[in-house]
Amino acid sequence: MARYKTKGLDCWNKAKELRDRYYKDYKESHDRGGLRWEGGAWSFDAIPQALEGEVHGLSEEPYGASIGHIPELQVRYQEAAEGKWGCARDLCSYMRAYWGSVALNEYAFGGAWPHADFIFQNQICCCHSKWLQVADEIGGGTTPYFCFDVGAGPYDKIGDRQIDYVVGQLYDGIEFIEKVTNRKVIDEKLIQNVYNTYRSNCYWAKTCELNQAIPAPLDEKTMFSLYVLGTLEKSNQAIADFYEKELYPEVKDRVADKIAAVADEQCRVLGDSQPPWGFLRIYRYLEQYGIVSMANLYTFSLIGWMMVDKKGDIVPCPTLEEQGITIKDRDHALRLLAEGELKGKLMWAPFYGATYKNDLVTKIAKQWRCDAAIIHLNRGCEGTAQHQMQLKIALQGMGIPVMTFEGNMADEREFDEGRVMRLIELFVTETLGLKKVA
Amino acid sequence: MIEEFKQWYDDRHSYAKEWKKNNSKGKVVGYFCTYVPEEILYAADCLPVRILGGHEPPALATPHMFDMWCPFSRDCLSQGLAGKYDYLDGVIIAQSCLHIRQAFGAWQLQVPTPWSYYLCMPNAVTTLHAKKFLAGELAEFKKAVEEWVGKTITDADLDRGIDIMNTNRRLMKLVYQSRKEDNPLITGTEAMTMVWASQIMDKREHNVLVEQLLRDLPNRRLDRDQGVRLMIVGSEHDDRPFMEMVETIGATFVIDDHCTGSRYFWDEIVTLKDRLQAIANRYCDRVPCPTKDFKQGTWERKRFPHIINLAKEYRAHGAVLIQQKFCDPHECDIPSLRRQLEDNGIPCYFLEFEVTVPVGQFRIRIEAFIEQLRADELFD
Amino acid sequence: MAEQGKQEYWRWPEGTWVNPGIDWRKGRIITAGVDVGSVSSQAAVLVDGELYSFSNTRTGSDSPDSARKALSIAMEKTGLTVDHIDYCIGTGYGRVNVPMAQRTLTEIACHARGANFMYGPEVRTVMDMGGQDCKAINCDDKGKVLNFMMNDKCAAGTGRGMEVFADLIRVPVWEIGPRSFQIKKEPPMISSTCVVFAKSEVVGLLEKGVPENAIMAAYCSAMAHRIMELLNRLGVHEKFVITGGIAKNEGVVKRLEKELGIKTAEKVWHKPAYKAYPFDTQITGALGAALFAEAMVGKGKVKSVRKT
Amino acid sequence: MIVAGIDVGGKNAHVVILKDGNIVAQGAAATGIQKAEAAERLYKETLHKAGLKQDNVGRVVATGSAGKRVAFADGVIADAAADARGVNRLFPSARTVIDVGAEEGRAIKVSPEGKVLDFAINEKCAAGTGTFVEAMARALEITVEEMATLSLKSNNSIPMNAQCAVFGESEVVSLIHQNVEKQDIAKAVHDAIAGRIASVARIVGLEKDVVVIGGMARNAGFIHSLKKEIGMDIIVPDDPDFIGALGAAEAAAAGVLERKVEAKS
Repeated sequence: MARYKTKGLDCWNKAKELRDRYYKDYKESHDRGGLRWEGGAWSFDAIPQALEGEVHGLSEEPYGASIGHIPELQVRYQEAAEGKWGCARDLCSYMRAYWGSVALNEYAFGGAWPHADFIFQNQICCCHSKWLQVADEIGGGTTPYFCFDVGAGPYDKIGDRQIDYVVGQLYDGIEFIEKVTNRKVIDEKLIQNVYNTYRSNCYWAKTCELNQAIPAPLDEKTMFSLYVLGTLEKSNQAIADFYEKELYPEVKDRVADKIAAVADEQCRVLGDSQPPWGFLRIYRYLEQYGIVSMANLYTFSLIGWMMVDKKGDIVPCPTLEEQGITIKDRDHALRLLAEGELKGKLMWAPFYGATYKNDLVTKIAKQWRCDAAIIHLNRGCEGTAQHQMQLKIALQGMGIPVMTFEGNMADEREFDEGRVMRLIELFVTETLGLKKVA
Repeated sequence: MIEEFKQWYDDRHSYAKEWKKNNSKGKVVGYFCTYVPEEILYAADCLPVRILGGHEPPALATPHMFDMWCPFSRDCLSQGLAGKYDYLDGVIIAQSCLHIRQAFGAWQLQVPTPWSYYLCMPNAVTTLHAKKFLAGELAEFKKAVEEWVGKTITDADLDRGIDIMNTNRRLMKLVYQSRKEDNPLITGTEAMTMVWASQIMDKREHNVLVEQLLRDLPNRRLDRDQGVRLMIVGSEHDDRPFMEMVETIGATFVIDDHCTGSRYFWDEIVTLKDRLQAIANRYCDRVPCPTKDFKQGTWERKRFPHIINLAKEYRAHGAVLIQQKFCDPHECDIPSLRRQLEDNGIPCYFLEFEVTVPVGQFRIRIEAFIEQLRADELFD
Repeated sequence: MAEQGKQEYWRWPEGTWVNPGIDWRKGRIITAGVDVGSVSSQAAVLVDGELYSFSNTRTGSDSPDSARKALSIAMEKTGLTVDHIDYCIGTGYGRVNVPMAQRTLTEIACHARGANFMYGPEVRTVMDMGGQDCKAINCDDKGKVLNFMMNDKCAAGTGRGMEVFADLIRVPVWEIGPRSFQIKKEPPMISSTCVVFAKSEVVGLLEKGVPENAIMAAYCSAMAHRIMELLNRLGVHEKFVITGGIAKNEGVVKRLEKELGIKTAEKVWHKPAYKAYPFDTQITGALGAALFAEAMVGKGKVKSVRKT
Repeated sequence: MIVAGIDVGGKNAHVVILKDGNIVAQGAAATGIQKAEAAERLYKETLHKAGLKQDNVGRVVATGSAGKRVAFADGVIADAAADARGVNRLFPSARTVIDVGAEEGRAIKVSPEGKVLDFAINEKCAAGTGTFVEAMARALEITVEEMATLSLKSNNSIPMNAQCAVFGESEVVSLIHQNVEKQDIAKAVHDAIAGRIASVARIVGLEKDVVVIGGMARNAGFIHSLKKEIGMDIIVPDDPDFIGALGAAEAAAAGVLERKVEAKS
């Protein structure tokens, strides 16, 4: 007899539909006289999406991750990047998949590679700027490239100087995309996009906060498919509505009715970094022992805007509406956009030191009431793998059992499933002393 | 002079300890990246020393940085964990690659050091915004240093710091330029040893030595044939056994682009009334590290034309492209750089470095590359 | 482990050959090339630029001995001695320890030159599968190296990998090729890139009762795939030839051809007169060295060291 | 009561029979390919030696990388768990267990009760395993045993890049060609592996007492290098490669049956 009720999410199909439409729209945009641009999950999509007329973006990380889900494509694309282009095999696995896709002139969602009209890229880790720099070079080197830097400091050091730095670049960016597209950035659109960006980020954060409940209403495996929309186009009305009006209320009800993601929840696990996408079955295995992986700095704040309140707790950032802020003009919009991202994206903090990662993740472990941690030493992404070994030490210091396994978010050639399963089995049965539930 | 460089580079720790004895008020600061503005540290009467690896398997680092991280960064951390840098009063990093940033983060937690500082060096260095932002960062850094050493840094101090650094840059560049000649009077190993030494020595002392070297150079006799003129390009590199090996099998390194080589000192500061802005401009305008090498408008890098010019000015027959294993920023650039060099008639050979170099494996590769470059001698 | 007595499945058989059509005493220039590899050593002797004899033997832990051994086998019962040789070039891993050599060249240069002589001037890409590493070489119609690449990441694609495998499944290395085709359908390739982990993967398959031939097929295609990756980085052009031990393993070669969509050149001597001579892909390096020696002496670039 | 523990690893199988907590018989054999069969043969032989029959045995617990294949076992426990129990029986004071087998090097942090608190294994690369040493021994054309004794004679240390077993070989080969003494090369190999293993051990934290088990523990040259590398004393049990089987037997005695054996696929 299971401990709790469980059921799938009602809004699941809606999420899937929005995602499918996104990739389709990008491909077809030109046929409809629309524009196409490439960027990243952290590009300020609110800006290019404010250009007049129809505009569609392609977000690099989620595209790479989608390929990671399809081993056949993944290996072929990455080998093309390594062989045809000659890049190293240990580079970001999303990036290699993306480059291979360009090199083979293949779009993972069908047809030839849809070239973009311009690139609107962000630099945060030490190579992000290179992603589309190289992709474009492979593709012929004709796409206008713009990259802005958001490496201006950790969330608790953000003041006017940091915001000025980013906003200054955003003005250049607007001038740049207007020049290369011959279209204007419409302020009404921009302002609406900023409201939406806040709604997407804040409501995802609120949804994550709900996972503090026991039983956890969501497991990571499900969350992965939900945050993705925000990595595609957080400034999009439909997507912001999805987070505010569909997902958040539904998860709230799940908490009220004690509907669990894993019916036999008896052990709450903290994760770190992206999972090996081709091997999500690991989570299914854990579920047999009543283990639910339900908290992860990455999963929360890849798009969720959170802050550390006076008590030192991690809480969701409020939307502009909640703060009673009305955007006055373009400048106001850009400043709010930069401020929200620089102060709210806590997962950037580890880039500035191990103490940040330890501080934030141990807070999460406490507030989300985690019993154990399973850290994926992710060879595929230096960014999210920052300070993972320090984190292990810190968590063990609080008495939380930790296991680590090496893998790669999107390169199955670097994931030895047999070995990893042996490790997990040992951890679950010996260190955690858990037995299979019915 | 070369001997002194070599000796002090090898014995860098005793050098720093010695310096502390003779400069009771001065502090020794370890820096993790060449974007750290040493000018300000010299202005505060500190001795900046670059933290380098020991070329030993970084066994101590594994619990803190797992195997996918760059061996150089792991080696640096390992040296710290082993207590080799126990004399440091402080450590500082300027925002650069994630690998060295992680080594720094682990260092802050695991290696007891009284003072540490993270300088938020911006990435969009080609923009005016970055120069303005960095000037602000430097002002904060200056303040932090003042509080730490307990002395205000005056403009005169800054001018002194700037002068020490600029002199060092100018002198080392002169030594490098002498290598444009046939049968250079100084080998690549020697030239780079000079740079390595400058990163761990008091520049004032180093300057005296380099001046002496410049006086001695003309009368120097190296009884060796230069063989093939090679360029060496890549990430951090202070692997003398490798350099020596290559220069004993029929080649001479005539120029390099490394942050332990020319990239470190190539650009001087153009003085301004606003000293901090002048320093900020220099670090934004310098030959960039790949982590900061992107231009608005196009995919093209700023560093590549510079490298190709060096290759031409120094008449390199070929280029050895090296990279610390797992060094993502360079891995992103190398395929492109290789194409551009080869399009300019400069054949390349690529090697991946770790803390210890498998000389046997590398020797055959370089020998074969040299044979390739002088193939004509074998065939006609 | 060097378990004495136990059959060693991983060694290629040794061999030697002397050209019955040539009397070295009538020769003007006699040159030799000695290739001391990590696993096997070869020697080739030329008389006035024509192949006189060659040997193919195993390398011992003492390379000067291996070099002497290889050359003496090549000269066995011919009356020819080191003192008769005008010039000798050493190549291969142990090239610096070839006592009778006047100079050394890398196996990269020698394989390109040797392949050019064996297969003809149309050769553009040479893939040398050595024991410890594989080298992909692009060359011109003279056999001059234009550029080359060597594996550095992982050794799974090397001859050594195949030898470890042969030892593991207790099948002589020369039987693996043919047997890898005696299968119903092509199995998925061994995924692990590490020789030792590939080993545990193979054990797993054997335990599952997967037939040996299928496992050989899986291993051969894995190796073919690794080589393909290296060749793609360099760029492969016809005429394409494979030298070294693995060239003898059609299980790998045929699968590689399939992956590349390029055929490897037939193993026949370019010189019609050589038709009857044995064609041993392992002597390419030694032969190339001997050819360089011959050219140097012939053009008077070096002095003959002949003693008698 | 009589219980048995069977450890079936990458190369060898080991059996330990306990009677009321005392070891009454033990045996080892190379498994070759057909591990399950080999293990059963060994099990029967060992019982026979001790004058026992299969139905005298109350419970059988298997472990090791192929432990699941032991069809006649009543249960299976993870190898690190077996290591921990086995060591805990012999040395309750042990806090760090280092097990270096043919294809894996692992480190375990054990509680005073013999529970696995933390563990780490050598990832990706096989450097730091028995197989690596064997490969190097072959390159040197000596046996592993000879290599062990030889390396103890050397006082020179040559840094070796123990990354890949095959490249390790080529490094050895080029050392040979540089006419480096065999004993120095042997030491270099052991130092390299000791370095790899030590860094694995440091992940779980080196706490005394440190016990080293597994086939490599018999290699005095390796143990010497490891002692130097970690700067701590090392305990090596008499039969270091039987500890896994012993631990399994202990588990059997304690009635631990975590997982049913999977039918041989």
